[in-house]
Amino acid sequence: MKARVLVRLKPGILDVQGASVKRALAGLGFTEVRDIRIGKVIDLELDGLDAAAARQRIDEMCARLLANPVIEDFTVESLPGS
Amino acid sequence: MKARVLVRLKPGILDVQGASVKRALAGLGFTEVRDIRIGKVIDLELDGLDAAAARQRIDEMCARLLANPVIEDFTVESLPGS
Amino acid sequence: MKFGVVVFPGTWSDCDFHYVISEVLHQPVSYVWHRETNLADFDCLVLPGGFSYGDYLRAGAVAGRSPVVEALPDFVARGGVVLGSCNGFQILCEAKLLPGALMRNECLQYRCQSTYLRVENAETPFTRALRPGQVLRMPISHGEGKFYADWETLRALKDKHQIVFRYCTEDGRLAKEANPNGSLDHIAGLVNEDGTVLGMMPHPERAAENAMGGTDGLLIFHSLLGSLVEDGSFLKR
Amino acid sequence: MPGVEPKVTQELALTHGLTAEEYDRIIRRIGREPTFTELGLFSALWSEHCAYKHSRIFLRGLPSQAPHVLQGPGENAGIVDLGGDLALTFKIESHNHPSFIEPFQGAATGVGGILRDIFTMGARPIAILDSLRFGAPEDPKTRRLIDGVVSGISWYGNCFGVPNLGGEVNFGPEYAGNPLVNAMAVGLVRKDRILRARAEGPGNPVLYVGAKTGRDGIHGATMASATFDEGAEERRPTVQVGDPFTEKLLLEACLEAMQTGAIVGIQDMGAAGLACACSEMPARAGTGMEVELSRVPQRELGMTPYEIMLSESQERMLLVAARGREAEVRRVFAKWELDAVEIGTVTDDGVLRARMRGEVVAEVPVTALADEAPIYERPTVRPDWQDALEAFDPLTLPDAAAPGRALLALMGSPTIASKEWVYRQYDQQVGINTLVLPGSDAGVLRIKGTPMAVALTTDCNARFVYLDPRRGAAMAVAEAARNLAVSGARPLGLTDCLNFGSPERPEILWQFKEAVAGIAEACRALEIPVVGGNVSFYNETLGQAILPTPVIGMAGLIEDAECRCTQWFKEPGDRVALLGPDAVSLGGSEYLWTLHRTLAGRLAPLDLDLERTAQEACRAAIEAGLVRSAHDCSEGGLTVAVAEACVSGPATIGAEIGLPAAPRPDLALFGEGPSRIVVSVPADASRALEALMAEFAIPWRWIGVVGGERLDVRMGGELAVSVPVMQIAREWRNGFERHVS
Ligand SMILES: Nc1ncnc2c1ncn2[C@@H]1O[C@H](COP(=O)(O)OP(=O)(O)O)[C@@H](O)[C@H]1O
Ligand SMILES: [Mg+2]
Repeated sequence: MKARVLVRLKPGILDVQGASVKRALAGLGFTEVRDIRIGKVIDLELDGLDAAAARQRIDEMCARLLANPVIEDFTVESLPGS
Repeated sequence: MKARVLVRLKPGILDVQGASVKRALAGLGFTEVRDIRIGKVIDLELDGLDAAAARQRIDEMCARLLANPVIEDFTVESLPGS
Repeated sequence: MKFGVVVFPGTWSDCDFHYVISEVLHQPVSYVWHRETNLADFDCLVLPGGFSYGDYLRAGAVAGRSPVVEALPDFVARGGVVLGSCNGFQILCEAKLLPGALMRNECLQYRCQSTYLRVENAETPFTRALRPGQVLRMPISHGEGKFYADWETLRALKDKHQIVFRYCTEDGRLAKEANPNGSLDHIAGLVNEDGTVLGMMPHPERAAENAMGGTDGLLIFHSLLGSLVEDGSFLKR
Repeated sequence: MPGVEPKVTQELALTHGLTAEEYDRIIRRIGREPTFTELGLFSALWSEHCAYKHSRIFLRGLPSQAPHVLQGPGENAGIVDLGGDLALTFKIESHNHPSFIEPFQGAATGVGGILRDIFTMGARPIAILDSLRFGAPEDPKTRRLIDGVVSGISWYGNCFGVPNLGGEVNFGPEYAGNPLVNAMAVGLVRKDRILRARAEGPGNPVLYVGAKTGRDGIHGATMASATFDEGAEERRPTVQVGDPFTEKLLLEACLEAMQTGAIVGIQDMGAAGLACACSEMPARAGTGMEVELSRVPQRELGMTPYEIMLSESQERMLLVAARGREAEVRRVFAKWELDAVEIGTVTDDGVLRARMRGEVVAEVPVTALADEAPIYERPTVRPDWQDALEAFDPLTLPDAAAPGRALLALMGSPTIASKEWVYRQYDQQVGINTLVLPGSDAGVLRIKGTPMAVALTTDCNARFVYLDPRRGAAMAVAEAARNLAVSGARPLGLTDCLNFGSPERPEILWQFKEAVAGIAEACRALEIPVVGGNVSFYNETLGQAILPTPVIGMAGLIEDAECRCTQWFKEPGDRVALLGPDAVSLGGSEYLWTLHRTLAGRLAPLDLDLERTAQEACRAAIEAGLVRSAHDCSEGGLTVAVAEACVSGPATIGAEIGLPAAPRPDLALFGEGPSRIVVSVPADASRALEALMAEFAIPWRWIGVVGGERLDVRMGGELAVSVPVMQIAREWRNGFERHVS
């Protein structure tokens, strides 16, 4: 079972990484970028769980370790073929 | 136009951070995690380009700045509703 | 020999290099703003340490595409030499002026500590005053200094003697515990094929006075200056 | 816009942390109900954090004057004269609450904030120090906190490019629900370039510079003035995020702009952001200020005047420029790619008038906000727990059966063990001025272009302060001064960070009052002015207050940088002497804690005259070139001090120590007391040292000799401790990491 977790800063929280990359892209001529936010993608492979059970475990992992609930949100996507 | 870029370490390159998170998860009882790899998700919003043109520009951004081809691969996903 | 110390937004060892070159070595030196593309005045450019543009994406990534860095290939082709230390090394790799990449330290923490370096190639303009196998002491200060290159690149680096410094123990042995960041093959510094561009993670400018705990870093500058004074050959190569 | 703002009622004022009386007082002062934005202003400026409501009355007792003090408390940071055209500015500040909520960002923004305090004075930051307190190290929660806090400090300081010269890390169960993160910053400034946070000159433009404003940290100041309870979770979204890169640009841009001479006054926007800067700057200058909030650069859409005023977004400054010279300032900021926007003007009517697209949303006398917060003299009561603490006699416990093993346990205890795990994550050398890195009693920085160096330290043994707030706090001052003295420095001034529980509890306020009195006594006796500081109250969770922790940050001058000293033994054959008195106690000692998990007892006496003379004697010996090492005895007492001198240098080296027989060996070996210093002296300098000590007439004696591969301590001829130094070194080097990771 494979899944993908996306961890992103909550809306409103300053994304210093995104802001600096936006500026850098503009400097390279990519002025069409209106907004850019950078987060983490966490690719997980789990042993022998069905999709629903895995989903629940992953939510727990996010809540306990993978995301920082003070400043981050997360979304979980199960991957096709898993 | 919105798009999502995923930047990940190339397969075969040791992901130290992923390994350390895997260990930490195991310590918390999440022993079912067989593998974990951590990369970046870059959410982009572009001004006034059609999907194909945007796609091309994003590929360029990745090649020029967003990913380092020595160690990273990238994939671009356009988002629904964009 | 006229030195230029490049200043990017977020650079911090620019002042330290400037101080060492002017106050310790008494050589002419000036700062070079990151937008500058006319480098005709200089013989040696220093890319200093720091966090250019915050290093928020990857260390050196943004600076690696800046105007001054894009002017470097020409500068080198005309006979200039480039010394990149710490962030400077990261920038040179990002700009493809040196092969490979610098990744997060294996310990996943920043490290500021003293290290020992073994001289692997004493034939470059930067190491002429040194002996092969000589051990130098120099501090490091970085979070992303683990050198990585794929297998073919590493083999080429070895074949062409591009590896200049390796982390080692005080008595010159290569050992895991002497490698502060998990660098591939203990690599601490390397040059381009021509030997005119040096990238190294350690800070020679922090090892340039006895009061700072040692002067091994000066040897790199003495190599540069000595080779110029003697015959200037590497500049005409 | 004001139309959609909530109606202000007493109830609403209460949820803003104001009391009913305070709310009435506001109405009386301005003659009407405040608008919502005005309520926000008052709640921030009248918060404990900004107004020092409960502490001010006590702080008046601190001596802050001396001929070399160029700026005492009241500005962003204090300034002392270094001689010539140079001055040193420094300040310590707490970021306890934010760091508990989000350790990484909380600690990082703590460093960012204190750095801004330094460069607003016109100074270039040259060092930071960090003083940390955590709960039990074995608790996984503590480990996560330490990791987050240390990496936050590391990230911000390293990226900004300022070396870390030292600090402290201590542990106690009392800090489990309320860790302490205090950061001190030090800067160097030319005397003729000092700037102050004053909005002088009606008609002068007011410029906003730096990062854009978002909804970060709204009500941080009020939060720092509340205890944690179950509601703490809900206050979470107020955490700010740091951007050290922008701060670095802000530093360079500010210093460059200041050089043009076009800047009249400047203040950073930290706690309570624009609200604070727009009222304190004119209040100090006797002027007023008018600002148009829609001009404030904003990161988010639809921000209200209230939010703009109270935002605690980082990396921003408010500055007043000389009319007609705005363009020069703007040019500099443009070069560094930073916003510099004129948002208002200095006025002469003493009023802060804030408009949103022309419409007035707040109109309040600046003095009402900045100077007229109520000052409370709340009741203080000596806590009933003091008697029991003092009554406990550690000597009723059995003596240490195996002092050697006790020594190893102490050397590996998280409080004493090497803090290299922490400071190797900090850049310690950027700027190439660091003559003594973290790892000795004080960090030492040279001042380029002069023969001088400055020594820096932070100290506080909170156990002592808990057992006897007055003497314990005086001892913290004495220890900081001693750490400078053993490094060869003469104290120039101190900055304090007074971390306590809730001042609304008479017992806590008693601790506070006593501690401040103790600091004042010590400062007077040692002639050290207090040039700035910070009070952090409400450090409690669910009624459990932290140990009273008045952290002392101190800076000292070494006139000739060559005359500096480090704590470790250097040469076999050197003789070892103990300067200072014999009087020690196991009360509050690390020994009592590590071996018996007990915190109680009485402290050793503190004789401030003797303290002063012992420090002078030590400094004189260093200046005369008689000593090769000098180390202050603190936690763990004499034996630990000697053991540290054996293992903390580049090479480990043993020692043979001989002490008189003692009825309680553990007391003599591990008892703690002030004014004690271990020095090592080349054999051929022993006569000269003897003569010098006779001149100062302090108690002292030879206690042994450096050398060998063991640390042997004999008492009355009997071998009490005999341990291979390598084993001591191992315990000491690995102790911290073993506990925290
Ligand atoms: N948080 C920290 N950051 C930087 N340096 C630290 C920190 N904690 C301790 N140190 C350094 O470790 C050494 C030992 O600290 P400590 O035992 O508190 O010393 P002392 O008892 O002399 O005050 C000192 O040099 C101190 O500055
Ligand atoms: Mg000490």
